[in-house]
Amino acid sequence: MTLLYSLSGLSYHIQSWLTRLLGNTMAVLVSEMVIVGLCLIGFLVLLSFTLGYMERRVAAFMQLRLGPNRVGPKGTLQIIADTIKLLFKEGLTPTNADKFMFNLAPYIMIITTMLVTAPLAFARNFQIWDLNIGVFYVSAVSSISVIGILMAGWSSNNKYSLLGAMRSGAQIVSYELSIGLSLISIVILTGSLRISDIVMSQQNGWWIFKGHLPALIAFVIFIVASTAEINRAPFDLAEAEQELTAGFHTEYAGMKFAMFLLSEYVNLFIVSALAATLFLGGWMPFHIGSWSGFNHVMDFIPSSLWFMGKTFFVIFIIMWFRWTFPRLRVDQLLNLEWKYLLPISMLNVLLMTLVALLGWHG
Amino acid sequence: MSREELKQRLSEICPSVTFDETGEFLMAFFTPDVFLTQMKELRCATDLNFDYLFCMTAIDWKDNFTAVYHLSSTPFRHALVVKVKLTDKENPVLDSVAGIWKGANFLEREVYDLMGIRFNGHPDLRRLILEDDWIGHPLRKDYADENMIEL
Amino acid sequence: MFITEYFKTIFRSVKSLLTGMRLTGYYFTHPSKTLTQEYPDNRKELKLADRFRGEVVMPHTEANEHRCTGCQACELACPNGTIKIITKQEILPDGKKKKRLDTMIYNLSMCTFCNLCIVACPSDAITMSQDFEHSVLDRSKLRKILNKPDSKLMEGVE
Amino acid sequence: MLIEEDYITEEGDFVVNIGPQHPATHGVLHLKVWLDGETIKHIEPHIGYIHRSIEKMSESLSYRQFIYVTSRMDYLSAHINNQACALTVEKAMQIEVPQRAKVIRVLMAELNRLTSHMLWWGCTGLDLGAVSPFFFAFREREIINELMEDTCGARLTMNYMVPGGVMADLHPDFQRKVKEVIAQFKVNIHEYDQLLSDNVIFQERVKGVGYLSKEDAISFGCSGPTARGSGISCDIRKLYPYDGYENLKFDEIIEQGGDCWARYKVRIAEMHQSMSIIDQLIDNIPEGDFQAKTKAVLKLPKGEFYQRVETARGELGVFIVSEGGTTPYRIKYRSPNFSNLSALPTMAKGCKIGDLVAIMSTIDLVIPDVDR
Repeated sequence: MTLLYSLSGLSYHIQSWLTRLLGNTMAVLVSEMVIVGLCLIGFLVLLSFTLGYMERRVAAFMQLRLGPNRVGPKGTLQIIADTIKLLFKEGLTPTNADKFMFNLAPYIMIITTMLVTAPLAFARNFQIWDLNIGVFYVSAVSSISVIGILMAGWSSNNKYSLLGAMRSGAQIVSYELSIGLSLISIVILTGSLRISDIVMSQQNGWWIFKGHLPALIAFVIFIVASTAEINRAPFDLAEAEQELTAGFHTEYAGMKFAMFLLSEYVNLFIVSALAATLFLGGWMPFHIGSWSGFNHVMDFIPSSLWFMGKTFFVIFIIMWFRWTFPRLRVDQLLNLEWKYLLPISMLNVLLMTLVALLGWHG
Repeated sequence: MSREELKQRLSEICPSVTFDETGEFLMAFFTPDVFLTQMKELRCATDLNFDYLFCMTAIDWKDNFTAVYHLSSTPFRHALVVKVKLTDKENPVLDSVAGIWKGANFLEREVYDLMGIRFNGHPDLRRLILEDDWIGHPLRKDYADENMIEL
Repeated sequence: MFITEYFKTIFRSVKSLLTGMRLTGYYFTHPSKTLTQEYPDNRKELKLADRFRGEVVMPHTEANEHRCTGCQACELACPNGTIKIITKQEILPDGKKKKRLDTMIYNLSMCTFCNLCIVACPSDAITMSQDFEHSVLDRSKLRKILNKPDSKLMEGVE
Repeated sequence: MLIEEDYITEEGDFVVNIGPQHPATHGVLHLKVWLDGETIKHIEPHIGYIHRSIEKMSESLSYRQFIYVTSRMDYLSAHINNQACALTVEKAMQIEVPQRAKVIRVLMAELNRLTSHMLWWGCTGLDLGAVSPFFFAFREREIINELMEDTCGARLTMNYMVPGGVMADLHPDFQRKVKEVIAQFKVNIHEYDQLLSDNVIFQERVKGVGYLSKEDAISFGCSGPTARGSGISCDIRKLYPYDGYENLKFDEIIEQGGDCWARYKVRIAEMHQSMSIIDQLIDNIPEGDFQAKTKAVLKLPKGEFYQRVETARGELGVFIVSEGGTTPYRIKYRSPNFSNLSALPTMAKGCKIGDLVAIMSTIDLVIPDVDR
């Protein structure tokens, strides 16, 4: 069933049109890459605008406030105004900073986050690169972002930045483990690292329902650990405003700061999309057993909406964390990982293996 | 300890002490030379136990500086005001009590900063509130500054 | 036992975290509990307390009369030299010379709104107004002359 | 763990300047912090960035005028500061304050203490990284501030106390509004517990952090909730009652822990005590004058006068030396935060940077009060 508004159909049409127009395989490939790149950048910028607006409104409603409501209808253009402000600000570089490293760091951050978006399945048959080690690729590439943070912290020649970067290094390296283990527990069930396979395996039920208790535990651990991985409150020790003023990006201003901000929001989207893909069925609609009528209605909702809806649900939960909890201290942060999350997720992987071996995941 | 008992006890510690009973608290005038040992006695004697230095300041009189120590005792709840007159207006010096009450560290630095009384034996006698290169001590009555405005 | 204690800790912690999230979630789903006052929009409805100390004003009647005798009590009472009163000699119809108010200069930039001048005034010539929007583009505009031009002392006020 | 020798500072140490502009110092406090990794070896507070020489200024102000300046010291408990000054003048001149004025003063002081503790609670959450408590704290605080505006004419620096009573009578709506806000706060204070006190992350952050022993607290001259968290009985309202506190039923809150959690609990319990005091008084405001008859120009007799009150942060002492004239010869304000701040290096030794923020917020520093 190909619906008119399905994204896969659209991409197929564009490809066949390009092939007719150019003929040459190489030319088609290059022009497709350019189109995809531009669309992706546009999408991510639009996404971070949305998330920025959403974060402000969510925060405001949780804090008995209204949030931005002056610029544009319901304050939607506020974030654009802020972006314009950041664009026109002078991109200061401190005198004693390592200039090359200092200017390189935001690009590393943004490039790694953009790379991670490649294997995400945005809709049915709509993926930039469906490589066979998708999950592994995501966890491998996303760890590069810590290099950007360390680089920013070290090259700024600022003690706050250095402390923030060191904290962030310790934090990301440790929480990578729990993320990896909770990803593995789903991979055990699917038997494939390919994202499209993982989504397809959830056709008759999402893993969070089919995987019994271990999948639920893995989901919770994934959410907690990925909140830490992307340096968001309550794990935002790397920026920790009240302690380190702004942590690793204390010295950044203007567009370079905006890049850190952009990569933060894109990271938020990526981990939520991953959680939605692995546990909540990606673009798969919500089906209940043999209720065929209900299932048909659900099928009529386009797959991209399903994916976005699930992703934004997870994003909302992570925002909810941020606006409720106080921040952990650096040693408590590591305690939480090494004493609680890691042992539990190890045990959980064992349980999951048992579930897979016994074939309970149907 | 009642006021009479306090007076008697203080006379034992310091025979040269004089009293002034006009105020709310009993005021005892000590002399600067043996001041430190007497203050130690006030703090350490088990029946006096003045462990709480709640206010310390200095007054710039015409002919002297008077350091004022408000002491009280948390177990016994009696209070005492110790005063020391420093007749040297040019270069007033007094022994530091920062070793007896830890809070005196900051209080003495403040008094040094604003009144210009030097405290012997203070661990870290620097200006506390004003900049290190400030000239003069503002709370002195003869302090003048070109920025002062007369209302 | 260690293991039970371990899991109890986890349970308790998660429960306490969920309690907090329930509270913020409750307010998220009840936008009517928002407390924000949208200030420049609600300027019309905005009603300040009648004792609010905005700035010192001198009420004038329709006949351009005020109650200030120029006694300088407010000038003396003011702790920061905000008020300056300049007096003039006026010759009354019966030939007596009388001290009268010439200008009352009020420097808003120095005022701390302590209300001491109002309390000190023996003839209730000055009051505090409820106007609180004081920002101006030039500092010199904060220096105000309170008595209107050609205003007179009200009859019967001494 | 660091051993005692590690605390010795030397050349080449990692020194971080926290402040004078920093989100967590509640003003312009400058802390020079020697670090070993994240662990604090030594702290040196540098103060004076907003020293306005209130003591010197007061020497040239009359006894009616000098009261308003003290609102600018501890601006969160401005009423109580003003009350201390008024009480000193009354004590020196032996002015008999009418009963109604006393009750109004206590009411205002307790409302002021409530607002101060509310703001403290919000700031504690904010300092520890939870932003939402700040806005929850402002909900009732805003209503009380409006109530102050009704009666006193200003929200923060009220200048409502005058020697001999209060400046104006209560607003006709005052009683009703106070009852409403107290009833509302009694319900909403449970949200404070849900949001912060019971939160496991918050408890982990404050329990066992910033320990101040009883001996140290006394020796440093700490007062208020900071000292009461270390087990010292130092509530001036109980020990040296003023303005009719002796007739009221309330408990002095003392916790033995000495850590941030103990100080936190003291403040939360004090909010309940303040509410109970307000409950006792709000229906029993006696009729009568709100101000005693005083001369236009006040002249204090020659002598030295000391009056202490319990502000939201501790013991505020006003020490006036009078030569018999219309202005004080010397004024010394014994401010609670000054002594409490001097204990900060001891409390924070061996803690992490994150703990330093927690300690500063539970001492409830107000920097203008330190600098004066």
